[in-house]
Amino acid sequence: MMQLESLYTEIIMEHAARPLHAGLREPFDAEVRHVNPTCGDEVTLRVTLKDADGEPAVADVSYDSLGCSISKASASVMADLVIGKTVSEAMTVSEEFVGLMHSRGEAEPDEDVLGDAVALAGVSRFPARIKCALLGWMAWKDATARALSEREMDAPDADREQL
Amino acid sequence: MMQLESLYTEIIMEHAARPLHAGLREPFDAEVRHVNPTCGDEVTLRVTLKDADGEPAVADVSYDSLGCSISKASASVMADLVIGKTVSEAMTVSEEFVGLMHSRGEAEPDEDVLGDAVALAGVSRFPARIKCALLGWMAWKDATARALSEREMDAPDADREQL
Amino acid sequence: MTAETSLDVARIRKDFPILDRNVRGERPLVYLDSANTSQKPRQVIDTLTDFYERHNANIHRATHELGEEATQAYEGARIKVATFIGAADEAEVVFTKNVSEAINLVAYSIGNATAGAGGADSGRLRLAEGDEIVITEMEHHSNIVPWQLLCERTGARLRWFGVTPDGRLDLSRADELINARTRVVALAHQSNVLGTINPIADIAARAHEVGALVLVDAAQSVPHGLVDVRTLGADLVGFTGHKMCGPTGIGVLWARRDLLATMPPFLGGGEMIETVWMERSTFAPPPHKFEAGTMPIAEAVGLGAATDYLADVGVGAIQAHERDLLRHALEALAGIGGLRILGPAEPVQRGGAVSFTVEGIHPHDLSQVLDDRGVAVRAGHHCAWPLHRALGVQASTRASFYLYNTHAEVDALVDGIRQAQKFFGTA
Amino acid sequence: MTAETSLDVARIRKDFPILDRNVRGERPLVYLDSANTSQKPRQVIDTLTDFYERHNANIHRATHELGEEATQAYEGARIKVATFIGAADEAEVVFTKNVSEAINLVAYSIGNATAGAGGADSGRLRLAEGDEIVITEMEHHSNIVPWQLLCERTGARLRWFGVTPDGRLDLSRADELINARTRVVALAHQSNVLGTINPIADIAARAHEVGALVLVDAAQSVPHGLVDVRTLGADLVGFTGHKMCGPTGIGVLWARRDLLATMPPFLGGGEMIETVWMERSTFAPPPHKFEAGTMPIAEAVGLGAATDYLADVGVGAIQAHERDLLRHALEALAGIGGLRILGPAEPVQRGGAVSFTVEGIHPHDLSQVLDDRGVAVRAGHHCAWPLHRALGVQASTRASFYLYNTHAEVDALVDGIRQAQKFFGTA
Ligand SMILES: Cc1ncc(COP(=O)(O)O)c(C=O)c1O
Ligand SMILES: Cc1ncc(COP(=O)(O)O)c(C=O)c1O
Repeated sequence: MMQLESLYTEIIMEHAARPLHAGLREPFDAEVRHVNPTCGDEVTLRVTLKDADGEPAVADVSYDSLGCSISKASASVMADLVIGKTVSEAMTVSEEFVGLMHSRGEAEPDEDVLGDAVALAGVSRFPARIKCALLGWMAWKDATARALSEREMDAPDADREQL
Repeated sequence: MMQLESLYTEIIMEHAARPLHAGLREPFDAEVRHVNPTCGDEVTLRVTLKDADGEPAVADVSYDSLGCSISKASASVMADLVIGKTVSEAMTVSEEFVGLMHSRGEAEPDEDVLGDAVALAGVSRFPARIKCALLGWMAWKDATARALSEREMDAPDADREQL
Repeated sequence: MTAETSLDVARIRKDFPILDRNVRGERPLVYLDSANTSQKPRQVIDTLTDFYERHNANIHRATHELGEEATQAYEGARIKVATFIGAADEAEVVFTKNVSEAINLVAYSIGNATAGAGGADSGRLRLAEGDEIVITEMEHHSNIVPWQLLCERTGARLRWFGVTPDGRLDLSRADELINARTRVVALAHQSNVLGTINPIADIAARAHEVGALVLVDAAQSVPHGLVDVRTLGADLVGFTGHKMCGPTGIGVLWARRDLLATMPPFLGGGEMIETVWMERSTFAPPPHKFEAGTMPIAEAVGLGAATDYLADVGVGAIQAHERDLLRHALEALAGIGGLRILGPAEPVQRGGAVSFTVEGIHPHDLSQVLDDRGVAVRAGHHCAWPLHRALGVQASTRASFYLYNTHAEVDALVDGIRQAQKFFGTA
Repeated sequence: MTAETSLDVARIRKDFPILDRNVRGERPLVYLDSANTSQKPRQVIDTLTDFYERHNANIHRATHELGEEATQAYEGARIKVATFIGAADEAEVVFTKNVSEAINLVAYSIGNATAGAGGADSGRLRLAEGDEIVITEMEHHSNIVPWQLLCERTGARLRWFGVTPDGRLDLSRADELINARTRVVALAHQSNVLGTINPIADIAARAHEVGALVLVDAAQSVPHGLVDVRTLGADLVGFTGHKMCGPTGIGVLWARRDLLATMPPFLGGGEMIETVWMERSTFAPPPHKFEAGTMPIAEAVGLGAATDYLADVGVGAIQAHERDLLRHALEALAGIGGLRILGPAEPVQRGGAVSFTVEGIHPHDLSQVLDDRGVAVRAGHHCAWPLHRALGVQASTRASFYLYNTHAEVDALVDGIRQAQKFFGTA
């Protein structure tokens, strides 16, 4: 059972049992629904952005997730990591996590950047499960991109005002 | 060259060089055009039937054939065999010939029935060439069937007259 | 047990090299995923090797000896497959790349007839506004999506049979569903999720009453020797080589010759033609009309070797063995708390695929624990998403049996499930 | 000769088990029919065996170790193929069963867009009354018939480039032929009959000027390492595994990702979906959107082994060797009385397929004599009937060369032709 325990670490089991920031909250800037076509797992996810010294930052991530322990735990870890960060910081974390997932168990994950997400490192040795671990993250990325483009459209266009 | 000479027998080479009954003649009861889709070989063939003691018989077979030695020789042999026979006799010969072609070199062809066509026996050991050898025969069968059905339509319907 | 001894499973297992493998390091492979794809006996693998090492050539085109040999091997395979399913004539067997293509072939041929192809002969296939195509809620996506696409293209309406809570077709509205507007009824012979065997003859009788064509997706029944096309009742039958000990890349569409003759072509290209001009082409008679380009030659030959293999072992013995495994599995699984079997819980009118859910454990997590113990099953919706929705489950775990499986392997599955319950703290 | 030594053909021949065979009893095989289908090196055959004996499972669906291995082998093959043709991204590589299917895929996808599939994204692909599709008279039937069928379904008009007497495309009317109504230009990179290499970049430039898509049938050029999709100029490129040392049953469609994204699906079924409801479905992103059902998995893996093999030998060395063989063949054949070479007589902008007629001897008879001597060539119209009509010949004999052929084999061909002339008394 060595391999199994490297996948289902205690931290994962804990997040899966009691996912952080779960549930769908209002108000929100963007909502998306992503599915995993192989198993039908799905996540509905909302993002609320705020302004942090002129930079967009993550005010809240709320979600409703139907899936396996890996996908649930990953969404929980993700939400906890990105909330409070600027969008650009959070995107960096997200890229780091995607890189970890595709590392085939060879990466040395950086706990300073990834926090609890390092507990998901074992997933990278099970290619069929990578999609589970990425489901929430991809949804967050998609929702954030939408929220950002909404903001851009709403925001007064600085360039144009100068004309 | 043993195999080759069992295929290109002297009789075949002679028929291919000087095909009997070749050319398209008038009048005719039916004309068909058959092609061999692999090589583009084609034969245009006409059949004229006559009445022989109340039975349909082959008055003439004329044809124009574009093809290899085997298909040319086979058409020549066929025309020479069926002309003058009743349609039902000729069909028997034709079935015998088709059987010989599919015999994979194992049949003992009956020269009394097949005449010069026994010289084509070697073709049955070369599956890719069977279509060449059958091209003229299939055209004849098709044309004859058409000629027969025309006759039936033209003929006074005996049954109906009795009513 | 009788069946196990009558089949000599130990000897059969020796024919399948992969069954000697260990997975996840030390674990002997327990392969319970044959409804997904079957393993291949040495006889089939050797046939492929022999073809490529000694007889490889293109077919129907070449006048050389290799070409003759390859053509005879390919057309010989067609005869073997025809015999295996009881076809009257090998010209009724069209090779495709898988059953999905076979079903799409039919749907596109109908679509092409609707667009005017095939002339008067294809009139019967032409769809008109208001025409209906009937499928079922238990279909594999491969027998759903092609019909959705056809309906989208032609304006025909897609309708479907529902399923009962115990996983049978709900036939209560059959006479309304299959009516004068119905042109095609397409359904699975055996559900890949539930194992349910559908009453094809009855449904076909009703469909034929109203003049509809019946297509049967036999992907899960031909591998078990359950199909004789003379008695099945279907007009068109599709199946797939890789689920019946054959190679990947080969499938079959069977249909009566007169029906194939009226169907307009699907894929255009080399070998399906009679004559080609730049302006237009005429087409070969079936089956070649539907076999465009260089076919999966070695794969067809391999499928012929697979039908030889299954016939040599004996489909009766295979069926008895599978029934025995199924009975054992249904009994043993019923003893696990929190386990719900989807579909018929009795081994009656059902084959050897058993899907189930286990309370509190997601199928992906369950299959991961099983995999860790060497037990290979499938987790997810098994390409039957609407069926899962209808049964109110998001996903399931499926174990499926074939001639090479043993009671001990069923027991390993059961042990693994119990272990997973411990691991995830649900039991 | 230089090339022969630089390539070490003797060593290469050892990789191909079939080249040890005798045919017609005693004759060593002289295989000059590689443009029809190539022979397979042991490396490819072994890859297939290894896949079936150790890694066989269905892909993308299974959570077990075999499933992981099979998926990695299949997706790994996609990367290998992408690299071999210089694709920017392996998601641009769609697997099909052969190039005929690849071309039909494009034609049907355009037809489906025309019927309304794909929504606004697919608007660019939609054909309207009066739109034109341009092909050439030197196409293989697989690049003619799919377009005829598409035109029949949509009312678009098929037009074509003619060929000059020396077997090149007649480009004199190019600007009229490719005009504002042109939506697709589909043509061969290298003619399978004439060996002619067509000026794709020039034609593509003209086509792109008027907003047309360019599909290149690269069945005869990819096997010789002649295709880099970054520089070819085409929008879509099809080729086929069995002509490039790969197994039967596998082909490829390459297209830029954004183009694939706008193309509506062709075959519907498992694995090409995102979500399926009974009412409708949504589809996976490319390439999987075009890969319905269980794919030719082992075959794709085998094709990956074939591109590895060709890359290891070195496409530059292969090309040099083939050029050398071609030069030798053209010279030697030119010395035979009554022999007419179809297509370019100089080894310039042409590959190693040489078709010819011999006065007074039908190609079937000629190839039969050659076969009797162990020399395997192709006789007929080589699935290019309109081209033969255009050149005023009914059929021809074709010899085609690949990396494993030798000068001695070319000489055997030449001797065989002379022998045939004696046998039939024409020389
Ligand atoms: C130029 C060309 N296009 C298309 C094809 C068709 O290839 P396939 O039969 O593998 O689909 C061939 C070979 O047969 C060819 O030479
Ligand atoms: C019932 C059923 N239909 C269709 C299919 C599709 O088969 P393939 O993927 O070989 O086309 C499958 C298996 O995947 C199946 O189980």
